Order: sequence, then structure tokens, then C-alpha cells
Amino acid sequence: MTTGAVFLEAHDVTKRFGGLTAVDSVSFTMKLGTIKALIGPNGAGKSTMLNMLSGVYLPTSGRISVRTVDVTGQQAHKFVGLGIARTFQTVQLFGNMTVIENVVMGLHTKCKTGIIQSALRLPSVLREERMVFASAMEHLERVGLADRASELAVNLPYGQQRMLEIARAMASSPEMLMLDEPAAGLSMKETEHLALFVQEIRDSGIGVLVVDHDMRLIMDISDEVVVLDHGKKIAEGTPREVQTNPSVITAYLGEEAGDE
Amino acid sequence: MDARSQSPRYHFLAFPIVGALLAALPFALHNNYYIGVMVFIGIHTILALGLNLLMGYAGQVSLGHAAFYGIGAYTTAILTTMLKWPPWVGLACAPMVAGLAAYLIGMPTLKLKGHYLAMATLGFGMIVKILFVEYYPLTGGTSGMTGIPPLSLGKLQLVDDRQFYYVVWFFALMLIWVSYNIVESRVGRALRAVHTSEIAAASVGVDIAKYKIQVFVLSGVYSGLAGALYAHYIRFVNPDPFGFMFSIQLVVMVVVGGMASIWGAIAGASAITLLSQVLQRFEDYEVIVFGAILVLVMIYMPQGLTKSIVDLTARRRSAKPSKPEVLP
Amino acid sequence: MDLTSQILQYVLSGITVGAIYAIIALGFSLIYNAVEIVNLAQGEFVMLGAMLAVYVLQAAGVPLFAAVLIAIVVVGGVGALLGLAAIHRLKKSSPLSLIIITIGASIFFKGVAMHLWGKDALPLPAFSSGDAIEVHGAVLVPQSLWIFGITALMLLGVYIFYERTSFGKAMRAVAVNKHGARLVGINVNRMVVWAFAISAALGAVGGIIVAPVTLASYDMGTMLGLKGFCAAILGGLGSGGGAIAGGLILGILENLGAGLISSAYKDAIAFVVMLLILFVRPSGLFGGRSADGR
Amino acid sequence: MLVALVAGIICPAVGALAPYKIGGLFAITGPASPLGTPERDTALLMEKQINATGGINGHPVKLIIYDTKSTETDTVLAAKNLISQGVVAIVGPSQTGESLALLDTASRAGVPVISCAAGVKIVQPVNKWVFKTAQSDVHAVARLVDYMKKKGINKISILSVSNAFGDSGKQQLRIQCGAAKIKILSEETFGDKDTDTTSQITRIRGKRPQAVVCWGTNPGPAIVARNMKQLGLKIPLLMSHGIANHKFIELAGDSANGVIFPAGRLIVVNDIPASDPQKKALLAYANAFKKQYKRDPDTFGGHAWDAIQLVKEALAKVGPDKAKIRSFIENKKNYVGIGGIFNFTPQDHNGLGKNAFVLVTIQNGKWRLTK
Repeated sequence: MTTGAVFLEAHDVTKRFGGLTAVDSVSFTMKLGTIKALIGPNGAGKSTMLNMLSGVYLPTSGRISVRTVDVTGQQAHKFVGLGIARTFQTVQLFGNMTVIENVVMGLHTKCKTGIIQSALRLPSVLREERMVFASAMEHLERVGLADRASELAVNLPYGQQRMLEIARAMASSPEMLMLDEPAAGLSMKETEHLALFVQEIRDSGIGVLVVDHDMRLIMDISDEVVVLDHGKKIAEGTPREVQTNPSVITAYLGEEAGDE
Repeated sequence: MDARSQSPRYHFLAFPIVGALLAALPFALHNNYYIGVMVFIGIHTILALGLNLLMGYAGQVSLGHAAFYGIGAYTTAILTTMLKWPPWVGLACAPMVAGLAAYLIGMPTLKLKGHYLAMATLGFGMIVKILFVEYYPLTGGTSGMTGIPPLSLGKLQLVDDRQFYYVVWFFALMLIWVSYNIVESRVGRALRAVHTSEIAAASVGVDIAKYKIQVFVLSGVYSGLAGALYAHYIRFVNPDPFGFMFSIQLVVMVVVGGMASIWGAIAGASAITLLSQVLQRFEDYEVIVFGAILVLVMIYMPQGLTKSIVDLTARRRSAKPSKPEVLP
Repeated sequence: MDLTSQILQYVLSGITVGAIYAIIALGFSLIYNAVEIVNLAQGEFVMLGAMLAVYVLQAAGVPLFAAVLIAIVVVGGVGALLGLAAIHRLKKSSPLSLIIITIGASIFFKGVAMHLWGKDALPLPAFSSGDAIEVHGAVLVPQSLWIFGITALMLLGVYIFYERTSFGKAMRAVAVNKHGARLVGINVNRMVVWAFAISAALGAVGGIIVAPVTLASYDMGTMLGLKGFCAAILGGLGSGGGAIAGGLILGILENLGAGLISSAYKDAIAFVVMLLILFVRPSGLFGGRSADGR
Repeated sequence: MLVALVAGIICPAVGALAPYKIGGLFAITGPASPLGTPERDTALLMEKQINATGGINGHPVKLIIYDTKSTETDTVLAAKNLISQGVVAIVGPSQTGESLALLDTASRAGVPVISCAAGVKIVQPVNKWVFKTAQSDVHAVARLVDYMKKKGINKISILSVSNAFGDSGKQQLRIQCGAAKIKILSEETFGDKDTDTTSQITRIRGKRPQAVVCWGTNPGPAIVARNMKQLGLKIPLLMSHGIANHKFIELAGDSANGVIFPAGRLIVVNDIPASDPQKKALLAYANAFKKQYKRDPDTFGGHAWDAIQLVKEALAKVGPDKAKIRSFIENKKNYVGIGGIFNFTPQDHNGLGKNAFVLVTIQNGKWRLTK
């Protein structure tokens, strides 16, 4: 991984739902080893953008490329193979599985066991199981959840569920991680912990795309910020540049005076 | 360090016990009727196992599963009577043909969701049954096909109920083992993941369509084997047993037994098969009683027999169960 | 008889049965909209309507018109009871176990009907006497006209109920957003029970108007119910107009297929058509956007 | 499981002489229940009659009846249940498919099965242990073909129900019409739950046959008769012995008039001359049934009557030995029953000829012997 190399590009990406244009020809690039934040008032199209970049939505027009290869229209499950992992705005854990099984799911694409091998419980299957559970345990240790490995995921407190979701995403060893409002509902302390962890991830050479409302977190950790309003990109730059951008201020003040 | 659920160990303890009990059962039953009932419970267990994998784990409802059962039965019937192939070869081909049929049908239908999928499988089941009836040269029409040879081991023809009992339960136990392995593996986890959150499953790279079709084919294979066993047991096939009502009965077995539970499949198959025998004494009323029991079980045990009984014992053990909040 | 009049005959017969499918499909859609479950006992309402009408007519000696009314009201009541049973467990059960409840109910109704009225088919007199009408070499029995008329009335009635009455609007609100409806003070449970009652009554009407043509028997409901389900899916579940179109299309295609291709494959044709349409348009002809949200 | 274990154990009766157990398998529920119910009623009637007149050689008769639910699986299981309870013979089942499903079980257990179903396949090829008392469609078709030849009908259309009964009739019609040079212009089918056959009849109308032969059991043929009248198709409608009960007339109403079909003599017992050897047996059954159930018997019940009568005679003669009962029936000659005069041989386990049938016409809602 080369820090600073362009990993993902969005070219004039547009998404319409019926008559509503959620994202209106937005372009930007994601580099490895940087944290990029996607911000904007409610309904600006941040989550829609993220969903397109991870293959959940198909863009109405425009192009998405990963390492200059066009991946527009690929199915969502193929994006992991491209090196893209993500979390969700509302936590999407596999609640009926244990904590460690959730992380093991993150290792899904790293395993080869198919239906026939597993049906016969071949030795290779057992070997692979041991391998993935050990590796999953390491990921749990990184987020400090190792001691809760065999609990059901539903039983974790909310903050830990968020961290588990990130651990699951990290298990697929992505080159780019997308976090959709990772700090929503976290306490101050948990948010700090999250910030450190995200920076640690960045420092290991992974590109991180963050969508969040917590401006302090965003301004603290981001290297670059993209601002969306009504589906359009209205600004892009360092946190400092964006903060002083007049159209950004109008967009935020016009929409909601509070927050920052 | 094994951090997974404790169930595997529990299961591997249960497995030999159940196996031993089943092996001993014929010695306790001095009556071919009970053995016959057990044979059908075995056949129905195989069917319910396959459908349970599909419904309980992959979350796909099929209202046409009797068709695969029928395809299995007819495959071996045709191969062994018309082509005079050996019965074991017929028995081996039946699941393959049923699996192939499941693949061909699954490719277009599994793109559908919910009730649309249910209706498509129902339609498919209807069409297959009509083909059994109308494709006279191959299937013998409604009068069916007689003269299907029995299975044999060397020179020994397995015509006796007891012998056949062991054959059926050998396959049933093997498939229980296989199903259990699948459920407790990468594939099983992926299926459970799809069931909880399709979007999250896709985000970790689970190819949902691939697993759906694989499970659909697998359940077709199970049903095909069950059908072949039926054909070599009764040694006669006709279209009637493979109709819509039996498809419904299979769904009932799975739901009553408990979805997403391997042992639930056995419980459901046993409960429904036995119930219909016990209800004989009600004569004209049996249909009414059966319907009423079904409604009551579903109202008071919506999770099915196995889960409800487990819940009940769990509740007794700890007065107040901590009901975990379901994730959004 | 030339080919055109043959085809006309197939179409006329198709519309007659198609009208029945449409009424049943409408019943499916009503309940589906209210609780999002598929009521597999819908066909039994059709059967109960027909059988009750015959029974009341013979046993009580009342005029046909009164027998029909009694049958419709009673079946509506039975539907309401099933609705009560369903909502009793609505929150705690999966859709599948609710469907199994309706299957159990359907078996139960069939058993009761078999016990009360026997295993043989029973006749119901036509609503009016008179000879068949000839149209370009094809014939139409007077009862078919009754079927067309009453079906049209029913559909109009359902439309007016939904669009013009506050009760109907409330029910539609429940269909669109249960939670929101509850917030604005609509008693959702009551609406669900009413949805069951109305769709049962609709089914009963279907059974009664078709009985003079097809006879009434305790096991007539299963196949009619399935075809109605088929029609509802064809049109798109939950869509009223779709249910009607689905029913008519199914009836006509099925008869054309039986006539022009092979009567042996009559039912197969109906289901093949349904499968093909589902493969091309996975949410039915008039359903909402495809389930594939990308 | 335990419930079933306990439920199935039947205590042996105590008394002067042990009862003879006869098994009955009838489709009491399910699609074939209109057949199975009168068979069951007849069987119960005979049990009562036999025991009221002192049983068989002093032994009371115990009939154990199970419902096959019109399904093959339940038939086989119920048969195993009966066999394990030591019945000397099984009467029934009601349907061809169910009977064929029993072939293997019957011969393996060595129990005589006397089926009440019509399909020829039940006795062809001959299974040592399986008999049937219902007349074969071979003979019914033969009667109809004779009639058509006599009336100069040589172009027909066939309309048959898509079940074993309809299939078998269709096969026979093909064979025998071919031999008699009667041309089959078209073959249509309808489902056994179909509620409308106008499209089939429209097709037939386009072919312009001289007569329509409809092969099915209720309620389909009644719908066919109604639809034919509605569509104004005024050619002879010939049907099968499957409509030989009151239900058909009740269901078809006016449309039933003029329908001609082959049937056993039971339904026209009053038209039959006193010289007919079957008259006495027919009246005995008809009167007994009417007295008990306050309704007329039908031919299906008659099949059960014949089957049980055969078992009774065998028991009286050879005692409760299954093999002996089997060979008694196999060699029984000149048994005058309801379905006809039976002459069994090792090659013919039905024992009836085409004289088992007469042709019946429906006139003003009544059955009349066709002149």
C-alpha cells in the first residue's frame, strides 16, 4: 500500500429516486492513507453517496472506478474483493451470532470452504475454521472486545456494537474503509476512543471515508473534507479551508443553525 | 480455545445417542405398522431437513417442494423399470436429477422475493405434477408405474420393513450430520447472515444469489433422495402423493418443528406424520381436528415445537429470562 | 363453428371464470394490504359462501336472494373471527407462522364443511332462467351475465369504499403506514378484523355467483383460492386494479390455452403464464417498483 | 411415538369364539370420499348383519376400518396396521392408485386384498393376492362400443377426467374404438376439480362428432352435461359407470336427461326382469341398505358388499387361513353379486364379463334400462 496513491474515483456520479435527485454529479477521489470526511446538512445525499461507492445503489449516471478500473454496476458483494469495507448508519450486526462469529463473517471472502467441503467436514474445513477464529480473535483484541467473544452480538451495549461493526469491516483487510456515522450515539469517551482507532487505521495505510454529524470529530481527524448540499458538492479541501468557505456556512446556517 | 456457541459439543453428544436409540428401536417394536410409520417419519425427515435449510437458513419459502420429491421418485422408477438399471444406481441418480431440476428452476425463481417466490415455486410444483399426469409414455399417467424393484444388499433384497427402516434412517442420519456441518460452517454462517441482514451480508462479501441457489439445489437433492426411497419402499409411484397438498404439509412440518433448527426438522416430520396416524380414530372429524391443532400450535407456539419447548425449559430454569433487544 | 367464434367462446368463458378469480384476488389484496400476510384460507371463504347459500336455500326454504344475503353475512363473520385469531399473534409471529395459521384454518373450514354438508357436490339454481344468448356463434349463459354484473358492482363498491368513505380511507391509511395510522387515532386492530371480514364476504359473493355454473362442493375452494392467489400475484399483490386485471387475464389465457393448445395442460398453462410474467416483471404487472432496490 | 404405540394395541377379544377380523380400507376423506363413504357404510351394515345372524360358524366378525384419506402413503400404513392386527383379508381400497400402492405390501404379508377400485392394472398382470370386485372399464367400454355400432355412430370425441379412472377409460376407448372402426376425432381432458369445461366442449363442437363420450366421476361429468346443454351441443352424450349414483342427476339437473351410460344392474333393479339371476341379490342389498341408511345404495357400496360377501363365504368354508381364503376366492365360480356374476380364475382376478353391465338412459331424472 502506498500512502497517498489514488484508490477510488467518483466521476460525475448522480442518483435519482423517481423525481428526486439525491446526488447530483458529484466527483471526488479517495487516497490511501488519508481520512476523508463527507459532510453536509440532513438530506444532502451523504449516505446515498456512500451506498453508491459500496455498490448498494447503482448510480443513475456517472462512473466509479477503483485503481482506475471501472466498477460501476458491480454487485455489492463484489466490493469487498475490490478492497472496500464499510459500516452502516444504523448498526447492521448479525444479532443471532456471537461477537466472534460476526468478525469471522468479515473474513468471509478470505476463506474457500464451499458447501460440499463443509457438508463433509473435511480436515481442510477444520483447519480453516481454526485459522479464521484465531485471526478474528486478533481483530477483537484490537477493539478491546476479546473478552466478550462468545456473547451474542445483540447483548453488547450500543457503543461496543459500533466498534464490533468496525472490527468486522477491518477483518476483510480492506484498502478503504467507509464509516457511516460511526460516532452516532457514542459517549464522549467512546468517541475519543473511536477517533484514535480511526487514525490508527489511517496510519496503517488504509484510506478512510467518514460520514458524520460530529463536527469536532470530523475536523479533528480528517485530512480532507467534502461538503455536499442538496446532492451537489459545494466545497472540498482541508478542514480549515472548508470551515471558512462561505457557501458551506450558508448551507449549514440555512439548514440548521445549531451543531457547530 | 473454542469461542463458538457450545452447541457443537452438545450436538456431537446427541448424535450417537439418537443414532443408538434409532438403531435399537426396531427391537422394541414388534409390529410392522410402527416400523412403517418410522420409515415414513424418516423419509419426511429428509424432506423437512432440506426444506428447513432453505426456509429456516436461507429464508426462502418453497410451496412446491413435493415436485422434487416426485422427480426423485419418478427418476428411479423410470430408470429401474424401463431401463432396468440397478436400484442403487436409480437411487443415486434420483437426487442428481432433482438437484438439476432445482438448479434450472432456481436460477430464474430465486430472483423473486417473498410471496412472489412462494407463488412461483407453487406454480412450478403444479406444472411438474401435471407433467407426471400427462406425460404418459414416461410416467404411466395417473395410473402410475408398478414393478419398481426393491433395493438389495448383495443377494439380500431389502423388502422387509425392518431392513428398509435401517436404510432410510441411515440416509436420514447422514443428512442430519451433513446439514449440521453445513449450518455450523462458513456457508451456514453466511446463510444466517443473509437471513439477519442482506445488506450487511453483502458488505462482507457474501454472494447472496450464489448461496440461495446452492441451498435450493441442496434441498432439491434431499427431496430427490427421499422420493427415491419412497419409490423403492412402496414400489409403485403415481402423481397423487406429489401434489400441492403435500408441499403444504412439508412447509407445515418445518414451521411446526421450528425453523432454522436441524432437530426441528425431525420434530416436525415426526409430529405431523404421527398426528395423522393418531387422528385415524376421529374418522370424519380428523380433518377438523388436524386443522384446529395446526391453528392452536401456531398461535401458542409460533416458534415451532423445538424452540417453544427449549424456551419453556429455559424459563423454568431462570425465572426471569433477559430478553435481549432485537437490533434495528 | 369457425375459429373466430371458437376463440370468442374461449374469451367469454375466460371472462366468466376470470371474474371469479378477480373477486378472490381482490380479497387477497385487501388482507395483504392490511396485515401483509397471504391468507391461504381465502378459497375456503368462496366455498363456505357457496355451500352456505345452498344449505340455507334448502334447509330454511327462504328465497334465493335471502339465502345469498345470509351466506354473505355469516361468511363475513367467519372471516372476522379468523382476523381476530391472526391479530392475536400478529406482533409475536413471523409472517410464515401466520400463513400456517391460515392454512390450518383452511383445513379446518374444509373439514367442517365436509362434515356438515357431505362430500358430494351440491347444485345451486341459476339466478334467472332463460336460454343461452348467442353472440357470433359463441354462447353465453345468463348466469355469466350475473357474474359480470355482480363482479363489476363488487369492484365498484370496493373502490367507492376505499376512496369515498372515511372508514375506507382509514383502512387505506393502515395499509400505507400502520404506525402512522395508530398515531392519528385509528384502531388498527379493528381495521384488520374488518379487512378480513370484507375479504371473506367478497369471497363468499364469488362462491355464490359461480356455484350455479360450477356446483358447490366442500373442496372447491382450494383450486379457486390458488388461482385467485395466482391472479393477485399476476396483477401485483396489494393492487386493486391489478387483482382485477390479473383475474381476467388468467381466466382468458387459461381458456384460450385449453382450447387452442391442449385441455390436458389447462392448469399448467395458467401457471406457466404466471411464471413467465413473474420472470419478466418480478413484482407483477401492476405492482410497485421491483423488489430489487438498486 | 408413545401415543401411537399405546393407541395401536388392540386387546384380543374374549368370548366363546374369537372374532374373525376383516380389514377395511376406504377413502373416507379426501377427493375419493364420495366413493369411500358408501363403501364404508356398506361394510358396517354387513358387519351388523353377519353378527346379528350368529356370525360365521359361530365366530363374530370384527371389521377394522381405516381411512386412506385418498392418499397412497396412508393406505400403505393403514394396511400395515391392519395386517399387524391379524386381519384375514383386506377389503378396499377405493381408488386405483391406492390399490396399486398395496400390491407389494399385500403379497409380502400374504394377505388377500379385494379392491373396490375399477382400474384394470390392479388385476393385470395378476398379483396372486389381489382381487377386485368393481367392474373393469374394459367391459364398460365394450358395452358402449356395441351400442355405438348399433346406432351407426362412427365419429366421436372423448372427454375424460385426468385421473386413473379417466385415463384407463380413455386407453380402453382408443383400443376398442380402433377395433370397431369408430373414429376418435379428439381427446379432451378436464381436471377432477375443474369447475368449467366450456372450452373443451367448444373444441369438440368444432370437430363435429356424432357423439361425445365422457369418462369421469362426479362432479366433472355433471358439469360436462350442463356445459353441453348451455352451449347447445345436441348430440348423444355417452358416459361411464362412474356416474352411476344419484348425485349425477341431482347435479346435472335437466341436462342429465338423455345421457346413456353402462352400469351394473343395481341402479335399475326395478326395471330388471324377475328372471334375471342377479335380481334377488340386488334387492337384498338395496333393501338392507335403504332400511339402515334411509337412502338408495350406489354401485360403489355394491363393490364393498361383493368383496365382504366373498370373504364371508370363504371364512365359512375354509376358516381364518389367509392362504386358503385366497385360493377359495381365486377358484370361486358363479358368485352372484351386485356387480355381476363373478367367475374367478387364477388368470382373472376380477371374474366379470361385459354382461356385468347394462346400458342405462336417464329419463326425466330417473334411470331406465336402455331399450
